[in-house]
Amino acid sequence: EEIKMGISLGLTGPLESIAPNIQKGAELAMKEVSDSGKLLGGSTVVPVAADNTCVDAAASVAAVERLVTAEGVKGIMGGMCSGETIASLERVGVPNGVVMISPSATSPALSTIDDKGFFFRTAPSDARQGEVMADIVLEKGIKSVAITYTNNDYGKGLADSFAKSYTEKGGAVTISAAHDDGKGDYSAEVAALAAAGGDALVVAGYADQGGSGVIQGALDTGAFSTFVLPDGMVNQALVDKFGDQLDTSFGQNPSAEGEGHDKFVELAKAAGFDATSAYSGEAYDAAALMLLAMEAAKTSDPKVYKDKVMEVANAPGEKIYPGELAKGLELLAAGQDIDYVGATAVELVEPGENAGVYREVDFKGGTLNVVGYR
Amino acid sequence: MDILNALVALLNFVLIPAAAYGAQLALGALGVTLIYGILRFSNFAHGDTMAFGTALVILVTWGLQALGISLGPLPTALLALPIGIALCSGFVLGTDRVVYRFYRKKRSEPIILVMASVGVMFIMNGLTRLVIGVDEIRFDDGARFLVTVQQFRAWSGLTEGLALRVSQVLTLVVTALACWALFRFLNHSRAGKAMRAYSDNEDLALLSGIDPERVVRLTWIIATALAVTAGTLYGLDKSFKAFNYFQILLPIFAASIVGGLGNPLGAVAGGFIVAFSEVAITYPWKKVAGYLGIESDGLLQLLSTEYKFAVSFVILIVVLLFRPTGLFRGKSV
Amino acid sequence: MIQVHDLHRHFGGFRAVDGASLTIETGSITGLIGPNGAGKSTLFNVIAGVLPPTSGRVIMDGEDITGLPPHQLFHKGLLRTFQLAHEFSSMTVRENLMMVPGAQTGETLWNTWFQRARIRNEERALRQKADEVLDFLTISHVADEKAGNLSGGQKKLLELGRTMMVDAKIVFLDEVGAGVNRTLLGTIGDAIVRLNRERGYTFCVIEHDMDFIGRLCDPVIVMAAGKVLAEGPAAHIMENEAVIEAYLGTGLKNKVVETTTGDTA
Amino acid sequence: MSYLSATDMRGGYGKADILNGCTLTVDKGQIAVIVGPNGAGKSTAMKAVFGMLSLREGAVTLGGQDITGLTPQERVHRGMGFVPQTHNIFPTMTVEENLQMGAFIRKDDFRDTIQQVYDLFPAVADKRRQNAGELSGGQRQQVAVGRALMTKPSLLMLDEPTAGVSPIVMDELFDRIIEVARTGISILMVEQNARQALEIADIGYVLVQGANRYTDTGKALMADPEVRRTFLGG
Amino acid sequence: MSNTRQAEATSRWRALIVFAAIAVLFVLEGTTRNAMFSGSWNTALAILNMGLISAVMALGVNMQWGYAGLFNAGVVGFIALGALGPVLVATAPVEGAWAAGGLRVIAALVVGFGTLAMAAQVWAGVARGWRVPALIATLIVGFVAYRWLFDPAVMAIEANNAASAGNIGGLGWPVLLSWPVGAAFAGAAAWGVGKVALGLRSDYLAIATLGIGEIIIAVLRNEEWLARGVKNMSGIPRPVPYELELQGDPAFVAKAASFGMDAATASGIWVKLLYAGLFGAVLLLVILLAELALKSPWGRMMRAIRDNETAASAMGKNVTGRHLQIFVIGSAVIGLGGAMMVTMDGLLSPGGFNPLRYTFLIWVMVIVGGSGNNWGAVLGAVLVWFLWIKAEVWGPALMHLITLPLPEGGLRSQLLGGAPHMRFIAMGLVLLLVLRFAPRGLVPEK
Ligand SMILES: Nc1ncnc2c1ncn2[C@@H]1O[C@H](COP(=O)(O)OP(=O)(O)OP(=O)(O)O)[C@@H](O)[C@H]1O
Ligand SMILES: Nc1ncnc2c1ncn2[C@@H]1O[C@H](COP(=O)(O)OP(=O)(O)OP(=O)(O)O)[C@@H](O)[C@H]1O
Ligand SMILES: [Mg+2]
Ligand SMILES: [Mg+2]
Repeated sequence: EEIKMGISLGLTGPLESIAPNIQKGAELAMKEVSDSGKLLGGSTVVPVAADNTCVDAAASVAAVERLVTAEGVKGIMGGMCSGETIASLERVGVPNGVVMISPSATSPALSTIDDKGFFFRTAPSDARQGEVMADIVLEKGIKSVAITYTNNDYGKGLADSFAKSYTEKGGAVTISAAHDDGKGDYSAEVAALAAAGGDALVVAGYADQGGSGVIQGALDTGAFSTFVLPDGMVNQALVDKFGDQLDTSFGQNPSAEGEGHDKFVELAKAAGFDATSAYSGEAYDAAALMLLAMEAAKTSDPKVYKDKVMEVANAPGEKIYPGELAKGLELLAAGQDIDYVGATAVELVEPGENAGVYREVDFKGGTLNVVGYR
Repeated sequence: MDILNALVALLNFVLIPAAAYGAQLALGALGVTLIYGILRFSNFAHGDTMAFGTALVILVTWGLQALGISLGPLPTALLALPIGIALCSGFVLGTDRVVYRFYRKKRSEPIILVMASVGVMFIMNGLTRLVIGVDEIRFDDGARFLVTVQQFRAWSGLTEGLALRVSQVLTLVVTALACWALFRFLNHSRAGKAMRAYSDNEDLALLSGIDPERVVRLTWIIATALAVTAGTLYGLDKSFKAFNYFQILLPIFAASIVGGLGNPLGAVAGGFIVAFSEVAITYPWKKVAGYLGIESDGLLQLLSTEYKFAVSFVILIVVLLFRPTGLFRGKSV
Repeated sequence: MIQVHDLHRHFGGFRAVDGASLTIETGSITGLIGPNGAGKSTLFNVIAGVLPPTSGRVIMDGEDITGLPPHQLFHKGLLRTFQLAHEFSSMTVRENLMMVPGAQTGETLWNTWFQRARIRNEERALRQKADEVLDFLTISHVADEKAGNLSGGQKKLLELGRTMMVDAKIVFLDEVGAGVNRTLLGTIGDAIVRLNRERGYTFCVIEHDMDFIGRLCDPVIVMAAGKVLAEGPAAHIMENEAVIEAYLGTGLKNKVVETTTGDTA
Repeated sequence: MSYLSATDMRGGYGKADILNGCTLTVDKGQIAVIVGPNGAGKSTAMKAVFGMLSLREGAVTLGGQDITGLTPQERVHRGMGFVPQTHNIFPTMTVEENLQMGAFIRKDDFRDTIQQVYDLFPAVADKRRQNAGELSGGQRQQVAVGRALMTKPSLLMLDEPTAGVSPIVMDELFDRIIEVARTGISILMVEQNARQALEIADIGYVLVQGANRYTDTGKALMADPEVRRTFLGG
Repeated sequence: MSNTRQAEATSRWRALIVFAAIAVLFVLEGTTRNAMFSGSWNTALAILNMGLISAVMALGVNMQWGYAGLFNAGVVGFIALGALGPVLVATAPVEGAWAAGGLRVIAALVVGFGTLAMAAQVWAGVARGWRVPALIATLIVGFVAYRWLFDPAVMAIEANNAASAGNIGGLGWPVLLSWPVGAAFAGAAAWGVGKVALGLRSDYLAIATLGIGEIIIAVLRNEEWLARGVKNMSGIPRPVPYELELQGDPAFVAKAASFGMDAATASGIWVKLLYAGLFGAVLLLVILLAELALKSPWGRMMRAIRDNETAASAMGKNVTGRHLQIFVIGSAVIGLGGAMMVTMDGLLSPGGFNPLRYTFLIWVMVIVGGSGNNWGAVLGAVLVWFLWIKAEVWGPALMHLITLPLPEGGLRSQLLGGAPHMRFIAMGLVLLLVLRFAPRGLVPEK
């Protein structure tokens, strides 16, 4: 059987620069499975990508509609942004009974949506990360911070949850200012953040979007020298860009303890793309989960395999890391349980989203160093 | 009381960045205003001309760097700029030949030309991404700062620092030169007058022996040169990202309109108005007030930065209410 | 009918109308002449509400109308033509005329949905009226042409035609004659006289054709440099030394004499 | 062979023909005047002579050379100057710049000529730094004629140059036109101030419905009572 | 050398031909499966539905531009205001939100608008010298009072169940009722905007309205109490049944089977057809009213005003008044489109309201269709929307075609990697082609 799998991402639009690596992450998993020849007794997997523009609900619905009704995909790795994801899920995914696993949509609204069991996400919940980040910041002895967030549901949600938890634990937030992605000039934001002051600047944004623009401005004007960086920011591109200017900065991103992440980085390197780019690992996991669930359910029918997704993702069972999808398939074929860990320490909690293990990093000496997990 | 610190803080965070940003907008707006003034339509492809031209400049810069050629403390991109302008002008003249000329000959309404420029915008948009991708690219080499914060602090002994980047100074200087040159050209040179004549009354220009196609070509070349320069400076100062260049189109339009369409001085004034209203109105005065001896718990911020774009538009609207065709009495069709 | 008190209109430092005071009597056909740039059109524009005055007042039938917008003046019965034709260029010539009358039923949005029959009847009447005017102006063959495609003179005629579509109290004509064939201008002159006699329109006419002024107007007001230079019956005015020097010139005087003798012959 | 000869022109703006076999000729140093009712096609004929309207039939020659296929711009370079009936100035340029534009194709020093124009139209001279769009109707007309004079053409075409100008300026203008013609320049003009114009005309054309109705010397036309009554206002 | 051309006598036929051509495109999309078309009625209908909504928006823009020459570049703002209608009318009430500060917010808004009205009064009524100080005093007092009422109320509302609500909530009324409400929101805002900005001409008005659009969007994105801001508002009720309900209904399944369709496909198609019916009905009603008005003296008056305002006003037409009228009506129609759109999306996502998509694309629709002509605007809208969506497929397909003769290797894979960006190139090419062959629009104004 040739199984078509959909990939719905904002290949054009405001997040177009992170989309390609997400796509590659997902395709990597699909290729791995396909090449192994072990899925449902030798089925091949063909990725079909669609451009959902990330911001235009109607265009996204049309794109996903095409994937489902015309291409006949058996599952969709996507969507990318929350609004567009909600629309395409409610209007296409659920009515047609197709599984969608999003690597990056983080809106709390997706937790409560009536998805009939068709929607999952490997993205971590903003609420949890906010707490983790607050702990880390306080442990460093930083008692007052300024926050800047990318003005969308991800940034806003993360900033809110961080601010709430941080102030509850005794920290002080001097200002919480939004920045828009895709605008080159952040003088106003930097000026406001600098004027409000604080010992560090929390940047809840994307590394190759406004987030790095704000950091650049803050460094140039000497406004801040310590930055607290959550998942959207922690990646190699940022390090390449700022090097030892980030010496005192730190952050965290969801990642498996031990091998998972490193393995994925290796795989990606071999495939020729940057695995530390935002949500690339999540995409790999999303695709892998769907394919593994198919094997577990012994069918590519999404209405059936949807019930297996949680099962393959969580304990009990043997831990499966990136690059070991073949092994996972074998085990499943043999009727054994697996616990998919993947690139981002996948642990799905109800209603189907990643609980998230975070690794704490710093940037001493101009490199990205892992200092611990929590 | 610490007036010096207050002043330096303002300079560092408000005046210098806003001036540089304003100058970048102004350069862009000069191009828009020129096209509007002479070819009589709002060119939506201007932002993408900036992007496309800058992409070409970056490619040439890479080439030069590979050959080991540099400009010392100045960015190599300056050396690549003329080549980029030439290449981009070639392309833009091509679009004129293939797209706009048809409507010009037909005497289509300006709005049709605007729509055609939207079509061109889409195409250039895609081409830029094909040529250079969607990623963020930094291509500034040479010295980054004239004065860094640390140097300034050490020198002055103040708590507040002051940074001045090469790209900022470069932008201001180039904008001043471009504006002056354009103004002289339009008002005092034969070709410049021919351009204005053409924009005023095409038929009569023809009757006076002016070659309309030459005027059009010249306009495109100058506008492209301005666009590519603006784009390159913007890219040097921030970083190059294809997507950002469409976003900057709106403030550029705003700048050219508030100054008065078709008027180079207006474009420059407009650029600074937009930039300063974005940066200054959302500025929290807490720190400055602190230096001046007024302690405050609140941020003393008039409006949060989320509304910076909105604020700059409110100011534009107020300006237009009192000066319906812009500060410098622009054209209106 | 119209009284203008010490009216000023300045452009920057330039005083286009510089303290003009004049009266247009009800029922008269008043001529307004003066050298190019004397401020005649500017005066018209101020009276008709197109330009706000710098200072001064305009009284119409005892009511202060200074600064009222043009559309309100229209409804008070004040009509005007433009020196440079202001046709509605993408509408047909007939439509240019039919749009003129005010208070048409079909101009209210609501009525366009629920009063179709009434509108149809009104339209029929309007159309007839427009065709009569076109006939009179000898341009009925271009009734369905876009007004923008008319010849220079035809546009002028259309300007005039619009004032004939409604009952006006006072009509300001700004050089209707420029570019109009003289034979036709004669007919137009007749029509003005007839409207004036039969329907009691008051006219104020700017014109550089002295035959036309001489034949129609009494009194004639001469403007120069934004002020009223002289006023009186046409024949008087044409003898006035100052007027001859500023406006008529000596060369013309002979010609006027010559052609008037030709006329009587 | 006349200096300008436009023979048997037919053509229009797309649909029906406006010109139905109209012929216009002017000799060197002659003044030719076209009169006729509104909409007769006078302006259209002028445009056709100037190449702004493609002819279906007919030919235009200048100085013996066929110029039927030339663009207006090329005709300017051949020495033709034209003042259109409307839209004949550059409104946002100053009066002085308007005149300079008239001399656009001239390579020599034209300051003298500008001075001559100012002498001719003193009212306009006062306004030389003002934008032409802010002038009164008559002043614009003077600028328009001035612009054409700047070209120093060998054939000057004027479409109602005196529309809206005061009598004193009109006289000056006609005087000047005679003067210009005496220097060997041919003049082709449309006039509604027909009696004054025909008085100075070497040749007069009465155009009706795009065709020549009467062609004669100016004086002869003036003397024809039929022409006077129907076309010249009695 | 004329710039006004005679209308083609064939324009009625033209409209029919264009209509037929677009219909053929949709049929192909529904039935044929190849590199160009998807062969799924579900996609075809999905495109059609949004096309119909776009058509309503385009009609609104056409009223403003085509009838009156008003350059409204703030379309996105009015769409967003219309979209607020369903959120505030039809969504379920949020428990505790009203108690937290509902009345206080309303009081604050009343004070806010009252201040503006008062300021206008002051400006008009107070003698020259005192004008500015009096105005400033009024504004300051009003602003302080407004913030005093507003801030605590908003804090309270946003704190109320912040993660999944935090907004004021709706009334829970039927969603169809919210469409006119959305239109009214947009119209009311347009009245205010028009009062202030309609004195501006052409491009100056454009930039002013562009700014106003941005301001409205900024408010919607940042005022969480209103509609959750960038956190998005989902769960807007539908006027048509849910697909899953239909799939669970044996009668429907049986009926679908009798057409030889599986239940999922059939339910999708049926729901979309119902939507299409609703949207089509609204569209036809708007067109009917618009056509009646346009073919009356009212339309003639509007054209006169568009042609030459000075002359129209000298002919007794109240130019300002008419501009305001058409600006309000046009904006209301745009708002109606916005309300319909969020009803179909089931979602209000202010982050997605960007001017390229919701202002300029609508403009492209109007101009490509033929401004001034209602049918033109509608056909333009449906066609451009179709292309906008299909460019997603055609662009990459074009790229594959282009790279076919290239040898395997770096350049080819680089080009193929950029294939998604061909979406824009394809869109641009098609737009330019349409404009080339119909330079005055598909169905030009007569
Ligand atoms: N907008 C303007 N700005 C500056 N000056 C102006 C403006 N409009 C008119 N003027 C000047 O005002 C003076 C009077 O102009 P106006 O049009 O009233 O003259 P007029 O008497 O009608 O002349 P004509 O007989 O030539 O029509 C002129 O000198 C003109 O240059
Ligand atoms: N651009 C055009 N398109 C279509 N028809 C036109 C155009 N210009 C002029 N016409 C028509 O051609 C005819 C002749 O116009 P033309 O301008 O040549 O007249 P004219 O003799 O110059 O009249 P006038 O003395 O009024 O200036 C008129 O009936 C006019 O309606
Ligand atoms: Mg005048
Ligand atoms: Mg003419």
